[in-house]
Amino acid sequence: MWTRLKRLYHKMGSPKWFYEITTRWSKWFMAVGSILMLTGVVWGLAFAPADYLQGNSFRIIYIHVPASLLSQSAYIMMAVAGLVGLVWNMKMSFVVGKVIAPIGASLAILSLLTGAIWGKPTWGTWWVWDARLTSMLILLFLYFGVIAIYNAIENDEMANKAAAVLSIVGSINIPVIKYSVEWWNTLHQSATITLTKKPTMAPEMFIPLMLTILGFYCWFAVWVFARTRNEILFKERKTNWVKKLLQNGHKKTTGAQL
Amino acid sequence: MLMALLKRDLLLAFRSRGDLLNPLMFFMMVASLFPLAVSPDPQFLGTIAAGVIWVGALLATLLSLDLMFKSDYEDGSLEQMLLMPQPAMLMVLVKVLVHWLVAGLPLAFIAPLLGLMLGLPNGGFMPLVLSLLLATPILSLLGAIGAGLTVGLRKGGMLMPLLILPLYIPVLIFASSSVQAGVQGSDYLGHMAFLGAYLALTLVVAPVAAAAALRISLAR
Amino acid sequence: MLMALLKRDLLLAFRSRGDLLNPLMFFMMVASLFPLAVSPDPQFLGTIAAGVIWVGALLATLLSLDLMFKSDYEDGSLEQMLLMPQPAMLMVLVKVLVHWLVAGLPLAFIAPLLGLMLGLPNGGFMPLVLSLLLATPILSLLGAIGAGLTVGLRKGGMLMPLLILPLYIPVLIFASSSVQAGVQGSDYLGHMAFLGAYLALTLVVAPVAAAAALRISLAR
Amino acid sequence: MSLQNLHNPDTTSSTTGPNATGNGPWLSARGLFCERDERVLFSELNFDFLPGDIVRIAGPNGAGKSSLMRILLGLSAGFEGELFWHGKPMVQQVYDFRSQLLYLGHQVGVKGNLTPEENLAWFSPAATQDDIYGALKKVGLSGYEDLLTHGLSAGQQRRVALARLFLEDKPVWILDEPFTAIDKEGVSELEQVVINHAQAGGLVILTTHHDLRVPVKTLMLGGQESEMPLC
Amino acid sequence: MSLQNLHNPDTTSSTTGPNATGNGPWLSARGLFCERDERVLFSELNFDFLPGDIVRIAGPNGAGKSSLMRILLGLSAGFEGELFWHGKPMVQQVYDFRSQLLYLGHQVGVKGNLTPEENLAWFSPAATQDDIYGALKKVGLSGYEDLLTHGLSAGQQRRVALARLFLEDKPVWILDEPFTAIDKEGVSELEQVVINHAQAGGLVILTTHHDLRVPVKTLMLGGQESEMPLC
Amino acid sequence: MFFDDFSSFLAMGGHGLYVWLSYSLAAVIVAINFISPVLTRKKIIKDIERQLRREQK
Ligand code: HEM
Ligand SMILES: Nc1ncnc2c1ncn2[C@@H]1O[C@H](COP(=O)(O)OP(=O)(O)OP(=O)(O)O)[C@@H](O)[C@H]1O
Ligand SMILES: Nc1ncnc2c1ncn2[C@@H]1O[C@H](COP(=O)(O)OP(=O)(O)OP(=O)(O)O)[C@@H](O)[C@H]1O
Ligand SMILES: [Mg+2]
Ligand SMILES: [Mg+2]
Repeated sequence: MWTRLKRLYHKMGSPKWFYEITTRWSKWFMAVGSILMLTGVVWGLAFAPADYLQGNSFRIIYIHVPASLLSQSAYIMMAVAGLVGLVWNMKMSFVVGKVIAPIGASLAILSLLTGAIWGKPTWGTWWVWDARLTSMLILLFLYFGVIAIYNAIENDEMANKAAAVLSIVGSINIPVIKYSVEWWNTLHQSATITLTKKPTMAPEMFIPLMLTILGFYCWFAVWVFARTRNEILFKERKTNWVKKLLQNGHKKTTGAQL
Repeated sequence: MLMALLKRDLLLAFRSRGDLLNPLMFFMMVASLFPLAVSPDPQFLGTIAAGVIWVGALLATLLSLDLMFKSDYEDGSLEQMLLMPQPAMLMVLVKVLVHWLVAGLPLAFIAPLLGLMLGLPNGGFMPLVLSLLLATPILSLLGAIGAGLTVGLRKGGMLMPLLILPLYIPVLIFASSSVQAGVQGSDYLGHMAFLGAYLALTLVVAPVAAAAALRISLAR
Repeated sequence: MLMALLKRDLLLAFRSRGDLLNPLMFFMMVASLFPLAVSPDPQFLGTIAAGVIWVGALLATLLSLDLMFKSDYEDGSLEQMLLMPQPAMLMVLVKVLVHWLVAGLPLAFIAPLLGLMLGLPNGGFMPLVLSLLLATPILSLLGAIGAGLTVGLRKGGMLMPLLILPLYIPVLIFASSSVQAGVQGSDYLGHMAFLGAYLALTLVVAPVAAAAALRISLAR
Repeated sequence: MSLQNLHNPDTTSSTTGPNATGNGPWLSARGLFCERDERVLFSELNFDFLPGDIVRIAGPNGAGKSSLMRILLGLSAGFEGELFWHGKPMVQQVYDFRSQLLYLGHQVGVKGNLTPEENLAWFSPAATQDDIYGALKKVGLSGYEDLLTHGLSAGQQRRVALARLFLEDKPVWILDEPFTAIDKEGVSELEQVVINHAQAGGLVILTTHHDLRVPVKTLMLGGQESEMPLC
Repeated sequence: MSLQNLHNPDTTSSTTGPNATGNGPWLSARGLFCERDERVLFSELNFDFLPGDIVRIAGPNGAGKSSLMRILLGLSAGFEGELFWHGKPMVQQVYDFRSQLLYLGHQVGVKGNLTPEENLAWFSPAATQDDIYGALKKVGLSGYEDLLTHGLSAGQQRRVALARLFLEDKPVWILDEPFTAIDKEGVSELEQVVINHAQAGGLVILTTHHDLRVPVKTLMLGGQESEMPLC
Repeated sequence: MFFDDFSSFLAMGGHGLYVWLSYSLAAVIVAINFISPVLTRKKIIKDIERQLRREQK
């Protein structure tokens, strides 16, 4: 058991192994994710019934909620990757953490934008300082901090470690931030409009939501793998396996990489 | 030589891309601290929005002033620039231009977004952007004097705000009240005219003063 | 060795007395910008006083964080400290202590004055001072992480706010609403308890993280 | 610390390490490898530094001298290979090693805003004022004890740091270009100090582009091929 | 510029100045006096530097070498006495003087965040890329043209600045410890460059604590008493 | 199908602008996430090949 774990650990530390395995996995995630998204979105847009309060604008939920959930979990994943990297000095783990940052930030932006757009018809305003909204904004700022570290430090190894420290500290603080923002909002209670309470949703609205959430997670995996493989290629460009890989037909791999 | 300097400084700014965005980020963060610290009520926020945004812009510019001469001082480039066979004033102008492009101008573009988030009433957006466009160059120009005076100090970081905030105050007053005039639907042309005049004045005075400040700072 | 370090750092702080006063001055300036930018009406100011004072305290601390490691990094002292035969964490704790004494603690003493100037209602003074006493150490501790991460960077100045302002937000929320609770005459013990707990958390996490950050920054 | 070590956790380092008895080498390295920007600075570097050694790390600009020193000090993690202190892996011994170490780098850690006396007082908290004045006198700074250091000339500022050599009783000296900005007379005095330290059983590791009038072991770094390992 | 001049506005400087015809001295000083912290660094210093001269400003640490250089450059105002450029008071001639000047100080003005090529491009906007590559080659930095400079070693960073000597066509060189951090081979090459420049009719003023294998005039600064004015 | 015809599908009961704006923003961000690694990859491969060619010379 222990030795098997150890072997797995060594494998995971190896860029070549990671490259090859994710090349295979990517295809599956891509296929499954696309099917889920397609069904979820078509169902949600065209077949699900309108909400009796919000009308058709509720269809934004199929983008908004997956993006929100995913951007939050992505931050945790980034921090865990950083922790693993720091503790066991595993370079692949740092790489994964590094590529998650921009993806997570893009999803946070998507959540904020779709939320703001949704807010206009429902609340009559683009933005309120509601607890959820505020903590999402702070999450985005946390992402920006991590990305800024990568931009500011040229030395790769140093940047990885520094960003790992920051994202770990940030993730320790996420519950504190979330709690304080929620608490603050209930205390002040001057924002007259609050995020709709989780509606006891009809299954024909709920199932497509589940589908798009799962679909987004699958695509997320594809994105992370693709960026990670790029980093590996660049880092290992001097090694023989990369040279060989490129020589026997990189054209094929470029085309089929997603 | 001045073109080369301009090119070099822009190159440096783009090379450290993070620095380009940081004043902006800071601006956004300061603006979003207020709802958290004061009250999230949109009605209420709307009344302080103009002031908050302008204070944020002031502080963001202030913090980015360090970039203007510091690193050139530390590695000896500034010495070299003062030894160029041209009036140091021109060199200062180039530096100010780059600082404005990098730290001032972007504020004018992002400000409407903050206006939205803080519930700024509709009439305020136009004067907000206009006042930022007119007044951020003033901030950079006056800032150059402060940056020049403090550049040689080992720990000048905190001194700068003290030196130049007082000079910034007219800008703050006229700019934020122009926005309030806009919100109330009244005319804000007078405010803009004042800002324009102040800009012209600083454009004449600041480069000379900043160049003198630099010479003093370097002749320890 | 730690005592010697403490003594040295305090000596340095007092030697450049200006630096001692600068965060304070900045604090006062931010607070006095608001009446200018928003409205001089004392009634109105009273409602935003708590928030404004706390935002000012936050920004003043933020700006003074640069002092924590920067000059030691530049002249090589930091290297020497990391080569001391003790865990670097202890050294960080000393640095944080000095920073708090110099830049945090004075804020708590001057804040009532600002409260007066901004027309803070009577009930707010007690929680204002208490929250500052409890929360400024948190700001210094979390700040040490940011300062450690950015110390090696040529232009880290603007990066720091980006890194740590988000972490400061819980402090801001609880502290400023404790003051508001005090103004409304309600109980603010819960807020203080929260701040105490957060202080305990950061006291455990921050020195380790900051020490790690410093090692990383130095291992170019 | 290095990847290589972690991947082969079962090669216990004590078997490959230098002998661990009392009289063995102080500082040893096995299989050091370092590259920067894809240029190998050194590889398969092995050495044992003994008490009484004066070791000069030599090589042209950019050869990797400062990099090697930072690796020895544990300030840089960008390397592979193993370091030993008194025969035991360095990782387990950092604090012991550091308690015996005096390092002066390109930047010497002298604060402009403190006087020479105050600077030295924090470096060696145990020293009395007399000790400090004595040490400052030896580096030719009597009369400057309580002027702020940033008013001193380039060479005088470095002399403040060099006064630590007289003040602290550390067996291992690691000095990166200690002669920078020092005048001729100063350099020859300093050479004598280094010799005395080695003769008293200390270990000195230094770099310099000056000609040394001191018998030394030389560790030549010169690009990929020309290592002359020394052990 | 100096206090003394201001107090006696009627001593017209052209009467006391060195001869102002074409073949006279380039850079001259009359009655230079400088004190720091109440210690007189030099007083009544007179000199005339001619084209073709290599002048070494010598003296132990803290003698005032860098201070004198900054005074010549017009970067420091804390002195008395008069400076002349081609026989005319320096104050009237600063831009002319500066357009003929290349100065390298303790800090060389090389930006870590630019590549060596970009650094040189702004120092000498007129130079083509070929010129720059050529100059970098001469200082042994071929292959490093487009790495960021802060990744280079101490000596390599200074070499970037030294490349300016090959790139810019300035008759007056003022070099404060140009050999700092440069390896032996580099130093002897640099000495040759200095000689060539002087033989081609340039003026070189430098300080260094190295032994120079170059024929020089020496301007000795050594505390209050031991000036050996040179003119 | 919830909607009667295509135009009412587009109109979304008056909320068409909001819904379609959201979905197109989502499409843009998803597309960026898919395309940008492909572009990076192409660039990296080109760089490596250039380097290999340089080494072979
Ligand atoms: C910029 C504005 C908005 C932001 C940043 C935002 C953020 C979020 C976040 C972070 C979540 C996930 C919460 C969780 O389960 O952890 C979420 C869920 C949700 N949001 Fe939004 N939201 C915004 C606007 C809106 C608007 C205007 C509506 C509709 C009126 C809305 C409806 C929902 C719903 C129904 C959910 C799922 C309910 C749940 O899982 O609890 N959101 N939003
Ligand atoms: N900024 C200053 N303030 C006060 N005194 C100064 C200042 N700079 C230099 N000095 C004094 O002037 C003297 C000469 O300094 P200078 O830097 O000119 O010496 P130097 O000859 O260049 O020495 P080195 O060989 O060490 O570079 C020093 O002893 C110092 O005490
Ligand atoms: N932070 C860094 N990032 C990338 N490369 C570096 C870094 N520091 C040093 N290097 C590279 O390592 C090489 C060796 O540098 P190092 O400072 O060890 O040289 P050195 O032998 O001390 O030279 P010098 O005699 O000039 O001090 C340099 O050529 C440089 O390219
Ligand atoms: Mg070196
Ligand atoms: Mg000098």
